[in-house]
Order: sequence, then structure tokens, then C-alpha cells
Amino acid sequence: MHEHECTCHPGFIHDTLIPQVGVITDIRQETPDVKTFRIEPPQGGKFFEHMPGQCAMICVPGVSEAMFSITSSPTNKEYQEFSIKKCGVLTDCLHSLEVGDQVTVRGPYGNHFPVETELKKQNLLFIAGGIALAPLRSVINYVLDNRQNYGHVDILYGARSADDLVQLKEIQEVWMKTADVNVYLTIDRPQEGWDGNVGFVPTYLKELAFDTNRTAILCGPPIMIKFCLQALQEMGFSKQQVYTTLELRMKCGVGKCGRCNIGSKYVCKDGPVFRCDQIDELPAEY
Amino acid sequence: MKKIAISNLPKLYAAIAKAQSLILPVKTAGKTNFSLWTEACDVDLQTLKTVKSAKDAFFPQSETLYHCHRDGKNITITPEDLQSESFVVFGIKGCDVRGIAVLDKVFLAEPVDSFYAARRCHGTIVSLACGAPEESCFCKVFGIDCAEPEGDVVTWLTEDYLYWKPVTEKGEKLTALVADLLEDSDDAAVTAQKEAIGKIVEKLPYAALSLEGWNGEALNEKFNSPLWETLYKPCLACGTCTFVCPTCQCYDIKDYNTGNGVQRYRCWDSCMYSDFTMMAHGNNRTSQLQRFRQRFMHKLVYFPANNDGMYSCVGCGRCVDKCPSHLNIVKVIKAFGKEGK
Amino acid sequence: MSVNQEFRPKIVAFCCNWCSYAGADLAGSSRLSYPADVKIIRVPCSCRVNPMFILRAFEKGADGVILCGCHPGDCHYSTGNYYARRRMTLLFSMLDFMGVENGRTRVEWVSAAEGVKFSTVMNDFVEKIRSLGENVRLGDLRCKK
Amino acid sequence: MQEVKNRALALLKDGTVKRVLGWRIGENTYDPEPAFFESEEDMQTFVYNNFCAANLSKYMIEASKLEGKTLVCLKPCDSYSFNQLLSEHRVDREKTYIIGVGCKGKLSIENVKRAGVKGILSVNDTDPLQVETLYGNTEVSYKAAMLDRCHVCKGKEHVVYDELIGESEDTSTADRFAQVQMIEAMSPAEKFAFFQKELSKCIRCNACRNVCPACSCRKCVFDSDKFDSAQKANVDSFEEKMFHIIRAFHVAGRCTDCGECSRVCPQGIPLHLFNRKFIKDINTLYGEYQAGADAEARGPLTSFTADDAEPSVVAEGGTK
Amino acid sequence: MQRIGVFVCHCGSNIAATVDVKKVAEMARLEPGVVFADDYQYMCSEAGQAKIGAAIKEYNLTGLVVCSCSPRMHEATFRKCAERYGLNPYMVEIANIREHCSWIHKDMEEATQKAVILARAAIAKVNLNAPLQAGESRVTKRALVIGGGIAGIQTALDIADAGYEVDIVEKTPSIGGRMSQLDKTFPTLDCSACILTPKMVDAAGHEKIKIYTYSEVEKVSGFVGDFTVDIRKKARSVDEAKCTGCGVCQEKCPSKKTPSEFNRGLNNRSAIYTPFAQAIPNVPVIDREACIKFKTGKCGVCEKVCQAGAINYAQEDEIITEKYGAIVVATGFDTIKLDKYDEYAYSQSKDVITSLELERIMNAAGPTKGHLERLSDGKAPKEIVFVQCVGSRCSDERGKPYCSKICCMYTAKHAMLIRDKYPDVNVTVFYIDVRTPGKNFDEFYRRAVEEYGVNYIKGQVGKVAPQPDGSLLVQGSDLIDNKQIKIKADMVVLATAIEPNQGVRNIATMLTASIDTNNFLTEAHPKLRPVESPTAGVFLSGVCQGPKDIPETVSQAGAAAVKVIGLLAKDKLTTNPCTAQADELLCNGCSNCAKVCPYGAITYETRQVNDHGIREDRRIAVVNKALCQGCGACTVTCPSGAMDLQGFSNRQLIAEVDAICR
Repeated sequence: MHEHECTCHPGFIHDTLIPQVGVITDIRQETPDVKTFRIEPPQGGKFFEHMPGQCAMICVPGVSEAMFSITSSPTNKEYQEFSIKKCGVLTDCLHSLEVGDQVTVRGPYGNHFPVETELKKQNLLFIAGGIALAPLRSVINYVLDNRQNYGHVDILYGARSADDLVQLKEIQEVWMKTADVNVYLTIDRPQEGWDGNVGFVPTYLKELAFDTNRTAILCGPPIMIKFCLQALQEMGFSKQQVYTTLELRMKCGVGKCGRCNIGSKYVCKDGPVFRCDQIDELPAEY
Repeated sequence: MKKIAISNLPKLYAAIAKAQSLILPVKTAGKTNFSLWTEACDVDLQTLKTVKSAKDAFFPQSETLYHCHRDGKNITITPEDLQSESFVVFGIKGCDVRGIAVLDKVFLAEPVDSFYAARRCHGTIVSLACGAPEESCFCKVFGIDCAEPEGDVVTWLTEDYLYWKPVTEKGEKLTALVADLLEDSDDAAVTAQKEAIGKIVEKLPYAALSLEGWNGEALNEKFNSPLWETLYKPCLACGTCTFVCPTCQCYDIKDYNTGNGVQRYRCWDSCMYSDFTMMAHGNNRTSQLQRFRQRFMHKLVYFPANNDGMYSCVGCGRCVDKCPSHLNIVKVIKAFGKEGK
Repeated sequence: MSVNQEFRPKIVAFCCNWCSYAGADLAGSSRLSYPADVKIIRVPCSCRVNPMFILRAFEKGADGVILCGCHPGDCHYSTGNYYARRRMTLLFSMLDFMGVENGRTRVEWVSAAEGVKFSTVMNDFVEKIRSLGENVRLGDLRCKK
Repeated sequence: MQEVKNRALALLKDGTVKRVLGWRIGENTYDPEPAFFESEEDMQTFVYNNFCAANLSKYMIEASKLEGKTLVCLKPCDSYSFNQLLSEHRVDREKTYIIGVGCKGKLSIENVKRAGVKGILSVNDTDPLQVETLYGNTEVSYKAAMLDRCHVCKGKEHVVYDELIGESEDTSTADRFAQVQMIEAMSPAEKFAFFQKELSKCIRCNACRNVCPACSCRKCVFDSDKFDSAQKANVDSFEEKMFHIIRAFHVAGRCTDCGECSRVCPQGIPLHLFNRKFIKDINTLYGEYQAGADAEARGPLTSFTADDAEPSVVAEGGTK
Repeated sequence: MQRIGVFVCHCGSNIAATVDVKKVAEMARLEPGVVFADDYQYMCSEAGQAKIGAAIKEYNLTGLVVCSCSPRMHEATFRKCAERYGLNPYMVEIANIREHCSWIHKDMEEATQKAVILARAAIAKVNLNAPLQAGESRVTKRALVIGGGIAGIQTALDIADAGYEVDIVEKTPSIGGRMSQLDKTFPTLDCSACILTPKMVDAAGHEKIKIYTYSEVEKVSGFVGDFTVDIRKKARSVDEAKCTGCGVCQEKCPSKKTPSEFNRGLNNRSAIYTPFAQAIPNVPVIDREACIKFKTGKCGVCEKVCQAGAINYAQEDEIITEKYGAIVVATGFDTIKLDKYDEYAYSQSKDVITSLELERIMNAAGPTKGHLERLSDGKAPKEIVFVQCVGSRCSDERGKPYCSKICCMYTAKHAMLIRDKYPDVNVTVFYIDVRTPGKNFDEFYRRAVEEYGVNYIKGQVGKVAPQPDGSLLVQGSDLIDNKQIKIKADMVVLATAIEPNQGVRNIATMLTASIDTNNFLTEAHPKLRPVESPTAGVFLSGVCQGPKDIPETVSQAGAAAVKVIGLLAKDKLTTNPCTAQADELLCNGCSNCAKVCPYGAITYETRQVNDHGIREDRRIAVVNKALCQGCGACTVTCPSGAMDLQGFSNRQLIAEVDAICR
């Protein structure tokens, strides 16, 4: 351990603003612009324990730093993974890295899906679009690994095309084969070799006509969230039954720097997971 | 109660500085700010308000968090050492002392900011009562007694003496350190000064400012008020109010490439700046109206909502004095007050 | 004047592609030596050099910055060096105004044919910077650790 | 000046203008704030007194994006800034109705305080200023309370206006370049110490930049990653130098010397010195030039002559 | 982040002798972004390039740094190499470790350290490089030749013979230039007019050649392949289509007191005139400043006598706008003014003349009808002194530092011709050196001395003093015998230095062609590209590039024509992609960038932008990629950094600065 210890506050040995060094130990190309990175401390293992829905700050020193959801489940005891879409300076840089390259990681930040409280014993409906499967994958695997604690699980996942579906291998080989789990995949436009559903997620959601005896966990681009929420409400869901995450526009991660402050909440500390009725109480700045 | 003759103050400073670093109001190029005491510096206890508040002492405008070195593929992180030496901040006014209490709510809340915490536990606050409050002061509104501020040691300055009263254990320790220079005293002069100050405070133009209606519950009503549309207009989007404010604590985290590695530091930021919330993937507040509103909503609504009604304003009046467009929190509070009537 | 022989200054030379860079090439092929302290950055024209580049060089630890371009009137882009001349005149004057030794910055016009001049200028400039010593007034201390 | 208010109101009522950019009455005489007025009722809080010092021309950038004409009150010196903005296409003359308001020097409450007055309860704006304070009543002469920039007044002529109201007076009493010359005469070490001391106070609040009518960039280089130069704080003493030199350089040849930067600096840094140094150099080396005097003129840094002075000559104190 | 390969060249021992190339490669490998680094004997060789190609494939490289010789030497080579192996050519940066390092430093350690830093700078830059696409531009298959002297005529003929349209713009009323003023030419002594006139006629009659005489280039815009040129055709006041060239108007013109330009002011011409008999076109011009009709409104003689009705006093200047793919500058020369050489008494005595004036005197069509006589009194001179290097090879500001090259030979010619025709005349030549490199040149000079008895004295003339008797006392020094010499001469001929024609600076500015301190146009490379200017599409012909004699001029004219033909033969050109570009979110639309753009490449348009959620109409700078040449003047004028230069971006240059200073 470093000598970063306050003499009169012996507890403060680890400021969460100080990152750990992370080594990339595996890279999977999920889609043309999404890669999943396995990042471990140099000595191996996990950086910290986390709960589904929590995030971490990944930084390429000298380039930039940003918040990403931890896509691996806490039940994975060996390592942590991040699915990252190429969409800016930092992510471009991350995508150019190789196994063995180092980055820095700090976290875990934010709250998590209430997997041990509100969601327990519930039937669960996961709705995700595109890269937004990343935060949900953590919850889904957590739920599947603690299968006895939860009711029926439905997963509705859509992307622009079949090539943009993230974690397809795991979906097909694990999720689809787990008992009492239904996976519904959809893509925006018809495509050769695709015999699944074609259509936008909100439309497919309505078609599937789930009953309201379940809690929905919704994650995706803002426009998809908006229409899915409408669809859910039309289907009879109340906002209390729907959880979602807000965009990760954060800097410090500890609810102090002020950037992600919306009303009296700090998204990085009090979020990113919110129940939809809680979001309604926030001023419209998200 | 102790006292020390004004003429002996340099000796007092020297004695403290011998043991610890001493931060106090120093005049440089015509303006007074908290600064490290040196033999040659021009200590200025007469100026009521330093331009910047004393928050620098605990939450400096910029501070290094860690250094990051790269050797081939290997990265090494070397965190900056935490404050481990004691220091004294001398001459803080009541409003600024309360400002530190506001910062405590932020930085000492979980997860604790160890850089701040280390400074807090190594710093001794010697506050100074306000001898002559000015027109922009309204600390009374926030329940602050500028005649008897909080702190580890409280002092009063009269024409001849500095009166010295240790309040906390830290204060006692400091008092012991300079005991040779202090003499015992009665309270008479201090009592008289407090009374005089009290009278002045009553006459201050903003003494009767009402905070009625400003609390956590008022969130959406205040947020959606059309008044902001007019109020924000003159705002230049500069950070003057933020940077002179004793309670503003927004910060940015930045990297500096030194050529030998990357130095990560954090520095004050202003929610009034147009790029404050501008991020790679979006912007929470795109207009100056939103940013302007954020600052006041945060101080008067959001912060109290999270901190048992404590406002993130201490009435120091620096923003009142310094805003290039003569905008300030008082005008905002009053504007809503008028609307209420 | 005491000259510290040990002191090896960092010197950045911005050279325009058409004249001065070619002049430096000619100095090279003519084996006209000048101290290795000088490092050349190629720019299309002297007018491409932003004052921020010059300050940046000082920030990051340069002890001297020299800008070389085509002789006035000979600019490949016809007018670039005229603008550069005004900009640098004002910038250097401001640095002088703020107490930065004015020998640390220089503008020289070196044509493609003036290999000798290039070498002479560089030798002279390095000598000047050596006599001025390390740049302490305009650097960022973080870069000096 | 009731006349300004009346005229503005009349133009607002008859529809010539859609809004008025002027001042709203403050808590006291000395703190009126720049404001837009769109209705007759709104205009009741309009005020124009000698503390209305701010240069409103920069607000016209945003106002030019609005529908309809905006009436703006400009002092003679402000009109230069407006003209400069006009030459850079940042304001729309068609959408502007300029009342050139006469000016006999504007007041600064900071200067009243600098004269040693504390605890101001009320003050008027006539000569001498009658000040009522918490600690007794006093007087301050108009000259002493006048903004520093008014002592080097640009004169009483408006360079652009639609109509004029009120008399102006040239209030200059000092040589504009005296301070610059004083510094030029210092040794390098003294110059360095002077600026080091002044700039060490800078808190990077950006008030100077944000108030400056020449600093009208949509996004400042110090806020963008274009030069990898984004800064927020003066972490090292170099950064404030970088910021102020580059800021002055960016406005060189465009700065009208309106003095707003020095007026708003919370730390009282004489920022105008940087601009005036450039203006002085430009005048000496390239001929007298007043930015904003002519909206059609080509600025000194976007023009040249074949026989301009060489930097090496200027470094030795020469001019040719 | 890039995947960069670094290639360090030994250049045989040119680099490797003073730079530890292995060390450079090893250090480079540690830099961010570098995934491969190697060194090799000759990187530019085929094997070297293959090595680069292999590495691109194997390591999936996205950027290359070649540490080698100057980019001016091999940047193009390595760019092509990159392209061949599938990489964008602009992803290559060169670290110049030869000219800027190994060749100038002796100490191995020092040179290696510098090479490492130069490599770092290039790596830092390439990390920020972006693939650039060279655009295409069309080629207008027509050439413009500025200047209608022998250089221009020859260039035009060669281009036209290849089948391309050519226009000649000549500012005087006739083509022909200086050569038409000469009497005989050295070393063959054939008649200048006899060899020139047929070429003039050829040009005038060529179906592909259009000649604009009495015309000047007024404005040039555009770029290689696509220049737009405004030509001012000055009002001749004579209708070219109607004029028959009978010459009656000139005979009858009452105003005959204007010094003849063609005869160097030695005699006068009429107000309506053709410069010389063989002028092409054979159409006179009215000199409006001399013409009585224009000055007083009364006269009109020429109009009355012109049978063809060609006189048109109302004619106005005409602006002709034409497009060209290439421009050849052939503006020629003039002799320098002698006002700073009082010691030669040129302005005091009519009998002190320049060599060019002597050409006119010797010419049968000249002011003296070819008789050698003193202009002061018409007497035949008996003693003539030639003074060499008047204003040439001059170390002070009065003259020119260069050798005018032709004087030694024409002086020998003059001396020989005089001695041949007037054997009784004594001829003395004062010279500094006699320079006779050239085919049959030295033989020619020796004949002058040996056969014709011309008295050559190595030495300088200090003073020419006009004497009361009309003679000229020449005081000089003989450097060989080391004695002072005084000669009482009847005529003194000054071999006056030549300089580029007056208007060339203006033309160079219009063409953005660079010009040297002596006003000679600069060639793109002094050895390898001697007839091209550094500005693409602009070529040089004749003395405008440097002093030369007729055969050299003709050869250069041909060479320039070949370059033009090579250019016009292409249908499309690739453009330089290193151009400026405005970031629409940062642009203020302030117009300052356009003010400093030498090419008029920047215009403004109002367009809607989405600035992080704020949608508004903004005035935005737009760079015409085809016009922009990439100087970067605009980038510094732009305070917000909106304007940036591709290939030399702010961030790239700053990265280089950082890398060097670190």
C-alpha cells in the first residue's frame, strides 16, 4: 500500500479519486464499434466489489477519463469487464489498445439496481437497446446466478442490426438456455440471415404485451427510454415499476464536483439508477 | 480571555510560523487575500473582506491529486501526500468560518475527501470578529454572529489589542504554543465591541432579508419560475461570484502533461461557466439561464434539502461587491420575495 | 559575463518549409555545424506560427525560441511573413514588457540559399541563450521536476 | 437622465423597437444592472444614472439573434466597441437602434470605497457625491469617484448612433500611455516583479474575458481543446501569463481600450496595461490606429507594409 | 491512438556514422503509440520500402515515422510507399536526422540524443495525424505567357506547336523585347533582327497563339490548372482590325517630340507610333500623353489622313478575363538606372552612353542610321573607352551583387565591330575580370584582343570628367601594371548592370511567386527545378529568373514550355490536402481570416449549426479547398482556434513543441 495515509484519519487511506492501475487482459470485439475489455489489477483479480448497475472511471493517462458501467456481474469472482462503444477521443484510444496495455480505474461509483431489495422475488422484464445492454448485463447475470431469488425473467434486447447486438454469444449460449428466461431479440431493419423480429424496441415491447406483474428495467438511448416508458404505461405499468439509468455525465464520481447535480441529486452518487417516478421529481435537466 | 498588544502581533505571527505554517490576510499589489505569512509580507487585518474567502486554506483553488508515470506500457500512480503538518489560519471572519462548515458537509460526507479531511484536521482556525461590518454583509440572515465567530480560537481586534479566546482543544494547543506572548485579560473591551457591532449589524441594509420560502420543498416551484428569465440576463457567465464565494465547491479534475508524466489535479470550477456540464456525451445545462439558476437553486434549495436546511450561502456579501454586472444572491432572493407578496 | 558551460539550453526553431527549412537543409549538406540544442519544427510558413506555440515552448521548458522564414517579399505565399513579422514584433515586445529577457526570442529571415546564414544565426542564438541562462521567468514549474 | 427613459419608452411604444437594452434600478444608486425591457410596465424600473458604467455593446451579440430591433444606450466610448463588433459581423446594425447617450465620466463605487469610505448606505451621482454610511456621512469628489478609464477618455463623439441624447464631455486628465511608459522604463527584473505580483492575484474568474467586447469568441481557446490549452485555474504562475498575454494578443488591434477588463477585475489587476502596451506599439510602429473608429478599416494585424519594423529592431528600442 | 512504426535509416554511413541508429529505434519504441521500430541501411531503397510495407501489414500500422534525410528529399517517396501498402500517404512523418542532425554534429552521443528527440517530435505529430485525401482539380488547357520578348515568343511557339492554346501578354505596343533592340549578336555576329523577326512572324501567324500587345496582367486568381487572369488591353486608339499599317499617320503626326522608348530616348518619335519598323502587330498606338488631340482636343490629323478609318479616339481600356492552366513569366530585364553613378558623368555628358544605347547607335535603323557618332556633336569618335561591371558585382547598395553575365561578351562584340568598321578608332576596355564561359566565347574574346587590337586593361575607372573641349577625361587604374591611367576619350560606353523589369515584383505578387532580394524570380529548386517557380503552375523563362544570354534564354524558354506541356497534357491534378478548415462550432464569422488569406480562398456563409443542443444560424467561414495553398495565415488570425490547418494542425505543432521541450 502507498503511504497515502492521513495521520489523524487513519481510515482515509484510499481516496476514491486516486485510481488503481489496470491491465487489459482480454478484448472481445462485440460489434463493429463495441469492444468488451477485461481489466484487472496487475496482481490479478478484481479492483473492488461492486453491485449491478455501478460504474467505474476508466482513464488513459494524458488522454481522458470517463465513466463506464461495469458490465460483468458481481457474481463473477475473477475479473471485471467493460463494454465500450467507440464514440469519442477516449473510447477511440481505448479501442486501439491491446492486451497487456495499462489504464487506470477508479470506483465503484453510484448506486445499483435494488437486486437485494425491491427486485427480489419479482418477475423481471429487462429492456435494452444497443450498447445499453452493458449495465443490464451485470444485473441479468447477477439474477441468473441467484436464480432462486427472482421470478420469471424476460429479456427484450434490440439493436440497429444483427451486427450491433452486444454479447450475442452469451445471450445465445447462456441466457437463452437458462430455465424460465425468455430472450426476445429485435433489429431495426430487415437483414439477410436474420429470422428474428424486425422493428423498434418500443413497438416490439407493445407487441409482446407483457402483463404488469413484473418490474421493468429499462436501459437505452434517451429516445428509446421515452417511447418504451410510454409503451409500458400504456400496457398498464406504473412508473414505480420501472427502473432506468441516467446518462453518465460525471466527473468526480463522488457527488462533490457538481457536474452531474440535478436538483438535490448527484447522478454519480445518488444514481445512475433511478425509479422512473423518482426521475419525475427531478428538475428537467437530465 | 487573553490579549496581545497590536504592536506585538508580528512577534505572535513569527512565533506561530516558527512551529507551523501560518495563513493570514496579506496585502499584495493593493488587494488583500489569505496567504502564507513571511517576514516581508504586509499583513492586513483592517480590510474587512479578503477578495477570495479563506476556503483556499482547506480547499485550494488547485491541488495535485496524483502523478502518473508511464514507463513503456507500465503505469505507476503516485498519490500526492496528504497534509501532514499542522497549520494555522488566522483572521478568518465569521462568515468564512461558516463557509468551512458548509464545505465540511460536502467533503466530509461519505465518501470522505481525504485531501480536504487531512487539511481540516491539521488546520487550526483562529477567527476574527468583524470590527466594522459593511453594507454588503448579511451573515446575520444565516444566523452568524460576526461579533463572536466560531473557530478554534476567537479573536477581537481593538485599537490597541488583539483579544484572544481559545474555544476548542486545538485552540488551547495553539494558545499554549504562544502563551509567552499573551497576557490575561478581562472581557470588558470585547463586550463593548460586540455591543457596538451588534448595533451596526442591525442597521445593515440587508439585515432584514427574508429567506422565507427558500427550502428543499420549494424545488420545482422555484425551478420553474419565470423570474429566472429576467434575472439571468445581465450575467456575463464569469466565475467571479463562484471564486470569491466561501461555499462554492464545484471542481474540475484535469490532467497536466509535464513531459515526464501526467499530473492529475483538481481545481475550482464554476457552474456559471458555459463548459461546466459540457461533456463528450451531452450537456445537462445548455443555456446560461439554466446555469445561473443552478447556482442559486443549489445554494438556496438543493443544498438545504440535503443538509437539514443548512444554506450554502453565508451572507459574506463578496458576490454583492464583486459582480461585474451588479447581480447577486440578494437580488435573487428579493426578486422571489417580491413575487411572493 | 559568466557563461555556464554546462548549461545546455533547449531551443525550438520554427522554420518555414520553403526558405528556412531548406536553408537548414543546405547548412546540413554543407556540413555547417551549429549546436545540437537547436531542434527544428517545420511549418508551411512563418505565418503559421501561433504565439501560443512560442509560449507553449517556454512553458514546457524551452530556453529560447527562434522563428525563421523567407525574407520579406520572398514569401512563398507572398504575404505570410509580413503578418508573421507584425505578430512576432508585438508578441516579443509584450514579453519584454513583462520582464522576459528579449534575447530569448528572435525572428530571422533565412532563404533557401543561405545555409551559411542559418548556421551563423543558430550559433549566435545558442550563444545568446547560453549567456542568458535557464529560462525561469516563463516556464511551468511542473515541467521542471 | 429622464430623457433617455422617455425616449426609449416612446420608441418601445410606437413599435420602432421591440426591446430596450438599458439598466434596471438596483438596490442602491450605485448598482444598476444591465437589463432588457420589453414592456411599458417593465420600463418603470429603467434607470440611467452616472453609475451606469458597463459597456452594453457586447450584449448586442445575443440581442442581434432576437426577433426585432433592440434599442441600446451607448456612451461615446461604447460606440467604438459596437463598431468593432459590427466590423466583425457579430452584431446586426439593422437590428439595433442606438441612442448615443452623452457622458461626462462614469462613476465607480469601487473608487468611492478606495477613497476610504466604508459601509455605504446611500450615495448620489452628482458632484460631489454625498455619501451616507453606517459610520457617518461624507463627500467624495466626482473626479475621485470616476472610473479610471474616464481619466483617459476617448472623447465625446459617438462613432455610430441613431440619435444622440445629452451632452458629453471629454474627461481625460491623464496621458493614456503614461503607465505603460513607466513600466517600459523599468529593468527587466522590475518589470517581471511588477507583473508577477499583479498576476499572482488572478483567480481566473474570466470576468475580464467575459466582459470584453473584443473577446467575443463563441468558445474561447482557453475553454476548448483545440490547442490543448484549456485551463481553469492558475496552477502554476505560468498559466496566468499565458492567459493574459494570449488574451491581449487575441484582442490586439481589435481592443478599443474600453477599460472594462480592469473595471471588472475582482482583484484590481491593471489588465488594461496589456492592451495599452499593444496599442502603443501598434501606434508607434504601424501608425495611429483606433479600433472601432471605422467599421470598414482593416486592423493592424490583418494588414502590413513591406517595410514594417523588424522584431530585432524593435527589441533594441527602434521603430523602423 | 495510432499504431506507429518507426523506421530509422542509416543512409549508408551518412547518418549511422554519427547517430546510433539502433539506439534511436530502441528509444522510439518506448513512445506512446509506437508498436514497431527498426533500422535499416537505406530506407528509401526498394528493400527498405519493402521492409516498411511488411511492417505495415504485420503490425497493422496506422502511422509511419521515417527517421532519415530531409522531408524535402524523400517525403514524397515514403508517402508513395505508404500508399502502396494501403496506408494513407499523409500518415507519414519524417524526422530529419541527416541534414538537421548527423551532418552537422560530430559527437555521437549528442547527435543520437538529438535524433531521438527529433524522432519523438515526429511520433508525437503522427499520433495526431489524420488521413487526408488529396482532391482533384481540372486543368484548363491554355497557357499564358507574360512578356513577348524572345523568351516569351519561344515558350509560346513551343507550347503552341504541341497543340495547346497560348496567349502572350506584352505591355509594349509590339512583341520582340530587348532582342529587337540589338544590332548583332555574339559570338556569331549575325543580325539580331534577322533571326528574331521570323520568330515574331511565326508567333503572330500561329493559329494557337493569341497576342495581346499594349496589354498588362491586372489580376490573377486561382491556382495551378485553373488560373483566372484579368488582362488589361490598353486603349490603342487605333482599330487593329481596320489598320493597314501604312504608316501615313505617323508621318503626318504633328507631335514628334516624345523620346523614343525603342531607341532608348536617343531620338524622338511621333505621338502616334509603332516602336519599330518590323513591329508586330504593325498597328500604331496613340500615346495619349503626347497626342495634341488628347491634350487640347484640337488636331485629329491622323484621323483625317487614315484611309482605313482606323483611328478611334474614344477607344477605352478593355478588361479581358481568361482562364489558364499554366502561366509562364518571361518579363525580361532592363538596365539599371545610373543616377547613383555620378562618377561616370552619364547624366552630364551625352557621350557617355550605355551599351544598349550603343546597340541602337550601331543599328542601321537606329537614331544615327548606324553611323558611329557622338550624340553631342555628331562627330566621329576616335577614342572610345568601355567600362565594365557598372553596377554589377557591386558590394555596396548602389549596384547589384551579381554578375550580369552578358556584358563581357557584348563588350567584346562592340569593340570588335567598331574596330572592324572604324579601324582608326582606339578602343580601350576597363575590366575587373573577363568572363567567357560558353561555346566559342573565349575564342571570340581573344579575337577582339588579338585580331582587332582592342586594348584591355584590368582595372577600374574612378572618374569620367567632361572637358571643356567636349572630350571626356577617363581616370582609371591599371591593376596589372599598378599605375594610374588617364585617357582622353571621345565616347565612354558603360556596361550597365541588368536587372529584372520594373513590373516583375507586382507580377510576382499577383502570382504569389517568390522573388529574391534582387527581384529575380525564385526557382523551385536551383538545380533540379530551374524553370519552375515554387508556386505550382507558374514557370520561369528568360532573364526574369537570372541573367542569361540569348541561347540560354531560348533553351530555358523551351524547357519552360516542356513543363507547361507536361502540365496541360494532364486532365486532372491532385491538390494539396494540407489546407485550412474551419470548425463550424468555434467559428465567429468575424472575417479576419479572409483578410489575411492571400488566395481569396475564404468566404462566409450563413448556416444552421447545432452547438451542443443550441441550434442557430451562424456566419461561418468556408475554405475553398481548391484555392487554399495551406500557408496557415488564417489559423493564427483566428482567436478561437476555429481555423486549423490539416497536416499542420495546432495540436500537431503543439505536440511537436512538447516533445522537443520535454
